[in-house]
Amino acid sequence: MDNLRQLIEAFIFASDIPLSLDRLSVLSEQPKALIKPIVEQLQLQYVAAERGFYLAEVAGGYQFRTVVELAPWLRKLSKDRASRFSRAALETLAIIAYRQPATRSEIEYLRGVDSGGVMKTLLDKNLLRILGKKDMPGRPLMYGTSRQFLELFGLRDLTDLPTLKEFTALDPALTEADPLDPEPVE
Amino acid sequence: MDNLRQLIEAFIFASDIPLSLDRLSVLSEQPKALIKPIVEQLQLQYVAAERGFYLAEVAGGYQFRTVVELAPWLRKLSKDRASRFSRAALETLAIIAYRQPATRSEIEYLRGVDSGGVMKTLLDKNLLRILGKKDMPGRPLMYGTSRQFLELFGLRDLTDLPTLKEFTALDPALTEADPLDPEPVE
Amino acid sequence: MMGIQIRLEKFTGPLDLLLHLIKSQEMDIYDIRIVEITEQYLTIIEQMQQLDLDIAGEFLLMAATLIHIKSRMLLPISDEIIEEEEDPRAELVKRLLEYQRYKDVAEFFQQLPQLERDIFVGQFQLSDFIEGASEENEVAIGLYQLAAAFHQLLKDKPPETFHEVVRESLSVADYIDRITEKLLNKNRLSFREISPAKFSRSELIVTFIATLELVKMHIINIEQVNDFSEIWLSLTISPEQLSRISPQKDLLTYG
Repeated sequence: MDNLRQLIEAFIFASDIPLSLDRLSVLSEQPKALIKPIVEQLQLQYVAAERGFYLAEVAGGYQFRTVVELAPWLRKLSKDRASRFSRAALETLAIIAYRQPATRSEIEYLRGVDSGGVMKTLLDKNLLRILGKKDMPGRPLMYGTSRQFLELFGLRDLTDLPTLKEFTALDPALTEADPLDPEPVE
Repeated sequence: MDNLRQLIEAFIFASDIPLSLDRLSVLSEQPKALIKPIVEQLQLQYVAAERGFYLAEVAGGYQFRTVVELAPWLRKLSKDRASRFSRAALETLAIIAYRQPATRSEIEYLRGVDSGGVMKTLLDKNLLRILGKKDMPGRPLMYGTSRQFLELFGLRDLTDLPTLKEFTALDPALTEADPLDPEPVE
Repeated sequence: MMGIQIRLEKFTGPLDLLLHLIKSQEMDIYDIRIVEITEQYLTIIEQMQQLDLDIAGEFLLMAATLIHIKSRMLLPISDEIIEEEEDPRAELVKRLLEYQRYKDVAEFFQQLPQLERDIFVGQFQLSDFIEGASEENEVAIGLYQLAAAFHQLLKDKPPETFHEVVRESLSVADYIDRITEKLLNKNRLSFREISPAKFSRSELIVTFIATLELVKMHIINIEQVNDFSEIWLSLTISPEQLSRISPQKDLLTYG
């Protein structure tokens, strides 16, 4: 049992992406029912021992991550401080995160500007993915967010995001994402 | 003191190279004399607690590494990742997806390197299938993508593949560089 | 002038600028003073004479929208159509509200702890420590990566006459002769050297096939240090052996 704990820990540590319970079960050749309590116990242990990193649940899996309080110190390690996102990029991510699947023209209608360049950057960074083609004239590509998007912001899944409602201080009537009637003004 | 322990631990964890005592001293803005016992204590702790990884002293620095005995298990991590491909496999799959039916020499012409090994791997993974022999001298085999390929990428059929036109539309700078607009072949 | 000093780069688009104006003038977003806001908007646009054209186009489009709304607001409202007649500002208000919402989400994202900015994962590389785990750099792939890979390949070498790869007029055997002849004089040649830029695509292909045949016949070695780097050809046999081997060429299936 203790050996399994050690193995699970090593798998999570050595993987470059978060590992799900399913994946851990396959890798360790043990039933999920056995693995789940071990993972939960590990999570508690790291927090309780105030280690420099903790076992985070992110993007449908588990991954060791440094504790957020140390951010100002750890930033000294990273060479390129330019890994910040432009407002245009964050706006585009915001729209796609909440409206996925979203087409480029929907995004551009909402933002009021051409977004091809920003979208390409986000696609290159694997934060977006193509979900297929929309069943409408012209069959435009549909975009959604990726696993890396969840990893970037430390989200377990998309339901971890606050609802749009929580952002609508201006108009309580606008609770849900409205369907977009007009096709973009071009 | 405990916070410094946490910080040292996080630095070592998040660094891509082993960190020396000197470096840790600079990063944490604390004297080496204070850091050394902490590092030594960490080393003991990880071993004593039989964790999945330990604090190794290597190349004049410190680095977390998985415990040696688990190597046979950990090797499994790098296998069977359906959605992860080498660059070579991705390129080969891309050419075949868009150019099918494609012969090996066509693929190698576009890639500029021998692709036999990669093609074999893709065939083994059932992502490719042989479509027949081409009516030309030598009667080379023609390759296409399989049903599993469609499933892997969530495509209903090959017309769901993004056309190059849609693709280049994301990046206006690229459009002129590419006079081709090959629609995917069915 | 109204003393508004605004740099357009600060704004991600016309909606962003408009929202800023509405807020700075303390207007009610549901009751925008359209004449005033249009005037201010146009003043700012005029100040930007040297804008990036693409961006300018979008800002100008919004200017046109504002002017249009303004003119509709000034028209006398006829009694018959008053029922269907919407407030000319309605569509704009809806877009502004909608945009405001995503602007807030963007700000929320900005505040969230971000990977590699605030939070870091371990940098352990399995393949560095465990034999047998080493693999080529793998890429996570999806449809975009697939299309991008194909696009990149085409960009590197656009293949027009792809399907008629080997023309009858070009004999692989001839090219094998040419390559070996060149290699007799120089021990090591790059693929680039045996396929000059003036070569047509078909010639390139035949040269390439000839090279592969030579490898198959164990006459030459090819090596390449990295993907996409130079391919080097070198003779593996002596010139004397070469003359004895040449009849093998007849076995080639190519013309």
